[in-house]
Amino acid sequence: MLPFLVFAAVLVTIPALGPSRTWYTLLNSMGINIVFALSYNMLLGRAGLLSFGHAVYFGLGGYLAMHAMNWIPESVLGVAGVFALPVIGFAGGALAGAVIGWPSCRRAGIPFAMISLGIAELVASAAFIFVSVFGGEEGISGDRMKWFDPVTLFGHEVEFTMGPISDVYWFIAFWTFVASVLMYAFTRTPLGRMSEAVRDNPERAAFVGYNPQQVRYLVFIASGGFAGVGGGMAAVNFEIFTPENLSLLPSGFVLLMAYIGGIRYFAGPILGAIVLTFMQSSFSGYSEAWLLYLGLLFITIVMFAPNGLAGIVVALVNGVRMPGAAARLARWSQMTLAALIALAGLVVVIEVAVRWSNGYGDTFEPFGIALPHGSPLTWLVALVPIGAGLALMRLIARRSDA
Amino acid sequence: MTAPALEIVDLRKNFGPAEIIRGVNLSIEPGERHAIIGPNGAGKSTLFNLVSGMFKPTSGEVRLNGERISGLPAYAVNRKGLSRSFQVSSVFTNMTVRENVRCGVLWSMGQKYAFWKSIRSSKAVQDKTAAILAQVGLTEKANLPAALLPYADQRTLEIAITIAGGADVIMLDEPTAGMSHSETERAVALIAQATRGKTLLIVEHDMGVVFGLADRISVLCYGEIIATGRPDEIRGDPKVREAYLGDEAATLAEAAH
Amino acid sequence: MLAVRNLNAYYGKSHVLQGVDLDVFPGEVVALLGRNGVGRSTTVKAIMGEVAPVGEVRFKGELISGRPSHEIARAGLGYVPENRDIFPMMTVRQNLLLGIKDMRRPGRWSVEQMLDMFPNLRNRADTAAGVLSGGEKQMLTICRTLMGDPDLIMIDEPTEGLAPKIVAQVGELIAEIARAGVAILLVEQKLSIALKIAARVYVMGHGEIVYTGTPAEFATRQDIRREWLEV
Amino acid sequence: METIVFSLLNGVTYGLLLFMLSSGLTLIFSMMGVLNFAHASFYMLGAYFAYTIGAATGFWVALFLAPILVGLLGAAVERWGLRQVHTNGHVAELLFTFGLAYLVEEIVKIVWGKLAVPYKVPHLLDFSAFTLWGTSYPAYRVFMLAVSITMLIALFVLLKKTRAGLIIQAALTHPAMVGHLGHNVPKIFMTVFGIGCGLAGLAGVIGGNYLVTDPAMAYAMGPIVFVVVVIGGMGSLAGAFVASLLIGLLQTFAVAVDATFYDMFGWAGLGQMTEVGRISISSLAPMLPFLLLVLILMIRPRGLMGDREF
Amino acid sequence: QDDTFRIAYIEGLSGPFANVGDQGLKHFTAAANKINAEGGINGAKVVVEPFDGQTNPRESLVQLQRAIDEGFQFVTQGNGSSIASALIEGVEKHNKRNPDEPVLFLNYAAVDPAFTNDRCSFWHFRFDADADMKMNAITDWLESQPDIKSVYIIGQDYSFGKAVADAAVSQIKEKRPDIEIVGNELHPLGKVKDFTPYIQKIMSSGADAVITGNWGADMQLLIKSASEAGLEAPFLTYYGGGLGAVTAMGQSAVGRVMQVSEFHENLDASEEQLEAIKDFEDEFGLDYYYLRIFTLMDMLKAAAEKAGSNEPTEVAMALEGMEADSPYGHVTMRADNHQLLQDLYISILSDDVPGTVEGTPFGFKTVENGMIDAAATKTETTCKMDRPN
Ligand SMILES: Nc1ncnc2c1ncn2[C@@H]1O[C@H](COP(=O)(O)OP(=O)(O)OP(=O)(O)O)[C@@H](O)[C@H]1O
Ligand SMILES: Nc1ncnc2c1ncn2[C@@H]1O[C@H](COP(=O)(O)OP(=O)(O)OP(=O)(O)O)[C@@H](O)[C@H]1O
Ligand SMILES: CC(C)C[C@H](N)C(=O)O
Ligand SMILES: [Mg+2]
Ligand SMILES: [Mg+2]
Repeated sequence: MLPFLVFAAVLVTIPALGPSRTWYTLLNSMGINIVFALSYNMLLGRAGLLSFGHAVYFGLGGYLAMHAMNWIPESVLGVAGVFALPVIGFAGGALAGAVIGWPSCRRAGIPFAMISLGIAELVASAAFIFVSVFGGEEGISGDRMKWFDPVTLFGHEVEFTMGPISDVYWFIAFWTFVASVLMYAFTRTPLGRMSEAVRDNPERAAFVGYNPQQVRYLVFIASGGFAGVGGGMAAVNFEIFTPENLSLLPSGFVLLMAYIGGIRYFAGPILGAIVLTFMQSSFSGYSEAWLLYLGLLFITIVMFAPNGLAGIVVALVNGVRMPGAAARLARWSQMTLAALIALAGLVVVIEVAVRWSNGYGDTFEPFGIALPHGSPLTWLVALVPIGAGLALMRLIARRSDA
Repeated sequence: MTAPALEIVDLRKNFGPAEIIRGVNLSIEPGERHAIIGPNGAGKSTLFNLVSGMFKPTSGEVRLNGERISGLPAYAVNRKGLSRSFQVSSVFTNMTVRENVRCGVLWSMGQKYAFWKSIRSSKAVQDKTAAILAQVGLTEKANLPAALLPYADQRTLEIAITIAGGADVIMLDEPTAGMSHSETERAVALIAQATRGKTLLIVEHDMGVVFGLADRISVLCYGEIIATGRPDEIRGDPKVREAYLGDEAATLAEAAH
Repeated sequence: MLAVRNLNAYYGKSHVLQGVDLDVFPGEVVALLGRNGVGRSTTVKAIMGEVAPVGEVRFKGELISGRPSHEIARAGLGYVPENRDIFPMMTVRQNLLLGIKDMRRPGRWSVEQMLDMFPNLRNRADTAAGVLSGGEKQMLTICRTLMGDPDLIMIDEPTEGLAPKIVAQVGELIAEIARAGVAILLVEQKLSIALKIAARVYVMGHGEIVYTGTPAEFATRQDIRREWLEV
Repeated sequence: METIVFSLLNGVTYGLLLFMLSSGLTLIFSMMGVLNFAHASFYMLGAYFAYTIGAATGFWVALFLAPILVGLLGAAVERWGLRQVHTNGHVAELLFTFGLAYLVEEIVKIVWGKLAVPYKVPHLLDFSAFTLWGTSYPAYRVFMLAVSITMLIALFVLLKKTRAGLIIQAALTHPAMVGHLGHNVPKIFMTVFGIGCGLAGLAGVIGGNYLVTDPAMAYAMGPIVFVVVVIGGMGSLAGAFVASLLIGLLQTFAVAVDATFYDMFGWAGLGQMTEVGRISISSLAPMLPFLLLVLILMIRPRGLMGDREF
Repeated sequence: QDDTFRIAYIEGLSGPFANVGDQGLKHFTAAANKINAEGGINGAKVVVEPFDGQTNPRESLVQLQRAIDEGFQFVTQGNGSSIASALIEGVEKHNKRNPDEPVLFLNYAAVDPAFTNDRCSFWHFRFDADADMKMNAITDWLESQPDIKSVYIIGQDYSFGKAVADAAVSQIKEKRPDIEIVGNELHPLGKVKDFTPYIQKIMSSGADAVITGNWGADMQLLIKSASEAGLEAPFLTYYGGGLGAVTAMGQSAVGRVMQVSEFHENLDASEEQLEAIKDFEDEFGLDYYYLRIFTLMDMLKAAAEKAGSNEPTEVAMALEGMEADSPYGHVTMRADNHQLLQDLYISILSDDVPGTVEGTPFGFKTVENGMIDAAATKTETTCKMDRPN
């Protein structure tokens, strides 16, 4: 309970800090991605189903909400209607889950993953064909602002039109919170628990009276529904949905979010969604090579921290709590330092190379030091730290082994 | 007369051309403890799989309390009150011991696929789980992940999950395999106590266990039951000695005296 | 031939082996006895490198601890694990073939010989090994390791879960292996078998060797039996 | 008639390219259980390497050198990357290659730029093999045909005639045990992965100039390769071959058909100007492979010629 | 911030159309450099910042939002009418909700005619001739080609491709009713890897000419397959001259591929302009292609300086009806629908011209009667615009 109270408190205090519009935009995307990633983890982390097509449910839920948004009349009630759109999204996602899950949940493991991949591509390309429903390349767009002027409610003037981004923040915060709580609660229900049992040992689950396929199917529907909530939130936030939103790319992205965050922990996907959304929207502004960095981060996590960021956090906390913390922390910080040195060198290489390759003729100038690609100094600045950092890491690792 | 708790009628199973179960007939009365012994590969586990719904029989029928269950999927058989354990421990490895047992309890307590209520909200479930844990002596280890349990405890947990659902026909496949003498003794005591008033069908290679526990014994050999009877009858049966017991019959006979 | 000195092993933090010393001489059958969970399997695993060994393991004079397990196997050390790791998707015959390390140098045992020895296996030679019964699997693993023509074979609990009659058969197989000049390190619970074929027994307790002696001597040591073996 | 003949020819050509790509993936997928998402990235690298090497030495040297280089790179990836994640299971491996795909694409962009490079069909093969009904069939496609069939045979021999295949499959589920039997599992894995990637590289060398060599080529080819492998059946090279041709033909023929849904189902009351009625068969071409994938997985989960389910 | 004039360049900078986005960005950078060298706009330094919209309407809207959040008030885009459509709507909504910080959208290539007709917006200006105008040029030329008796239309399946096809069908019907349209095909955008089957269809249809609006990879691949299969019919294109198509076509396309554009490298020009082209090509290692981007930037500067303000509304007001001289002629921004009128040229790929492209020995040259005067490109508009008062 406590973590959720903290979560709620954080959500409520954020606007008080007077975030800039950039921050609001970022936070809104984060909220959507949190819901999306959590819903994905109902499948991957809990039920052990690796899906490459989760965006289908996000997208279909979103499309339904989008259409609903366009039907809602323009009035004060329209604003309330827009606010409630994620419910429609849920219905859409769950319905899609119920239809698609029927054939795909009969099997788990790789066949399930492959079916999901096929269905994602299928739905995405079908979406391009049915223009009246999905809008073709252009997609379907709408207007969330259903009322222009402030209205008086109980004697107070309320200025909540869903137009400005700060209004949308409240909408997103509300639904993020509600959906997270519900999804958490889901893990505590008989069905939620049995989904984990089915992941671990479907055969055994059958011999305690549960039909594994049925369990998977129901979880699949629920997960689709929550993905649809995310879709509904996205419909309101972005005011557009395109067939691309159903495709493999966003499906892959949600996989990255959940996995980088850590699928073994409930909060993992939340963490992953926050970090990746941040990278996606802010980082891409700083460096053109952000996808390269994302790839590197991801590979590093897969190789060295399979429990994701949440796993790292938990290990850190445990590390502090357990005896011998001082020595362990010292070693960790040495490691981190060495890794940072190597990373710095790597960043120089990447940034210099990106600029060189782009051919706009600009040079990488960290802290005002110009590092043109032609100068040997540049490569010295880049390669020495990489070598030194790696050597140091090796040294530290070896010393702690002994 | 009431119907037998479990009745197997001319059950057959082929895997491709290989006929593994060749017409087994068996009738087990309510409350009976029945053991199945037989050489390796005789088809004991296969028979278990057929009865419990993991495989579909090629022909023949299995009846539980007079009701036909052959052909039903495993979960349906379980819901009708038949529960089994596995020869190789088959528990939910990433869950704690308590959760493992709770999973065994859930369906029988009517929780079904509920997703609108917390698993903790039902006091009955909590109590039943605690009771089972206490019964098998795993209360202290209740919060350990099952994967970290020592082997013998995993076997115990296997039994615990099997009896948790409160089924009245319990089938155990080599429950004491790999246990030491003292652990075996404890396990036998546990089985005896946990299945009191229930019907038990057990496969074992440990003759001490079999002769200590069973009311009746059937000997399965190459997919056929070659003998059924009280322990002393089986011990004396020359066919059984030839097919299965070998020298051990002599040892057993000695021990019995 | 096999010399283990001060062998230690850990699972995470738990110190499971605490300085095991043991020797197997060429052609000798040695039994490693002990209660459940004292670390017998771990000893064998540490020798094979499946569990990281700390200490010294020499085979034919060469230091093998720390080497990858395929190299250890190629040095002539065979291992039959307790969990019967057969390859379930492959046929019995393919399983046996996989035991051969080098097709150009066939060993003392051939596939046909193995199948002759166990008619059960011959019947199922071309079915997937995954569906074998527990006992059949056990035989298959032993045979498979023999195909690699080891000079020393370590067998972990070969009779577990076997019907009494087959237990006897396996006992005979082991004896036959021994007769062929292969040294054996046998991890067993069933004293009857172990004492019948072993030339020497080690008793293990809590990660250490607590007793060594010949079966005959051992038979007289009721104290050891009671304290460390519960019999 | 001419449409049929040419659709056949073109379908076969495209199918063979698909086969070249997917044979390596089949190898890796069936032997190591790794769903190599970066497979198409190695294909891309093959094309780029061939472009760069070819510029210096000519196409024929590149034809040999580029796949070898890609193969070595693949082996290195296995040695220092995949091997580390292997213990964490297949999902981790798959995710590793997933990340790798990102990485390769970005690195290619930096090294070769974001635009397509002018990687061309070698002069020697740049003529028309024959002309039918005024349409010419490029000699290069005949060459592609020859290479892929050679590849099929070579692979088949490699797999069926060596024990390596067996060992690898065993190592897939029980790596420790295979090690205990005296087989050097890591080395075998590395080799397999290297060969698989090398094959993808070869496909790149050959396909890069048949299609276009640009940083997007990997993403464009990625999913379809999985379709081939799954439809063909796990571990079945012959299956991959059949599936490649099937998909190649299916897509080409679909495009060639001029009918719309109305033409086909008009008798059932489908209106000509309704949205469904106006859908043309050719517009369905891109989704056909995936439709097939889903159907196959549902009806015959082991694929066309697979000997086992996943 | 007051001393910079910031323009957000929202294009696909990754993915299948990244190359096109990259080229545009280089042109904008060059144009900005040029203006900055001359003192900027109203003294403010021009900064063009790239935002990767991934050639996807939604992602582009996300980038638009980001740009707006970062204080950008000028946005430019062109690659894809589907995206422009989303941006127009996004900008409209934003300006309605935030009348104090309006945003202006400068479109340099998205040529769906709707944007300057039914869907026109005060906040949108287009610097490229729309699909109808370009088709007019093509069909006018067709009128002088009695040998062409049948055409095949092939395009990308989205609003622009459909607009091209519609324009072709209606205009041909009007100007050359005798021409038979033997095929009218749309293929998925950016997904086809091998166009051979489509080419096959074209060949068996026996068309005398092919009309296509394809661009990016879709253009390269289409043309490449055509030359491999030995398709002899001429290609009447919108984008045959740029974006990598020539590299893909090679010798076989000479004398067959035509394009309609406001620029090609063999137009007559002043020494100064030729010098500028050379400088650009040396600096960026890229062909000078988007004359209209330079026009856009020059007009933007002129408008801002005329308005004496860098505020979007005032710049927009000043842009309306503005006339200017590009290095190749006189251009006018229509006030009624915000469509730029500029001279258009129909040119054909040739191997004996001084100006070559993409490092090949080929270049375009204007065909006979291939020049269409700016005024002649003007079309009727249905635009009814809401102007801020
Ligand atoms: N799915 C299957 N396909 C083919 N043969 C099978 C299958 N399952 C079991 N068998 C075969 O049926 C026979 C009986 O196997 P089962 O596991 O029932 O033996 P068991 O009596 O339990 O032996 P153990 O005591 O060794 O466990 C074995 O020979 C086995 O190989
Ligand atoms: N993977 C593991 N992780 C943690 N602890 C383990 C692991 N494997 C074994 N252990 C523990 O190490 C101890 C020794 O185990 P080992 O398997 O060597 O015993 P054993 O003597 O062979 O017993 P058994 O008769 O059960 O085979 C046991 O207490 C066991 O619980
Ligand atoms: C970049 C351009 C070729 C875009 C195209 N003209 C369109 O309107 O979509
Ligand atoms: Mg059995
Ligand atoms: Mg053991």
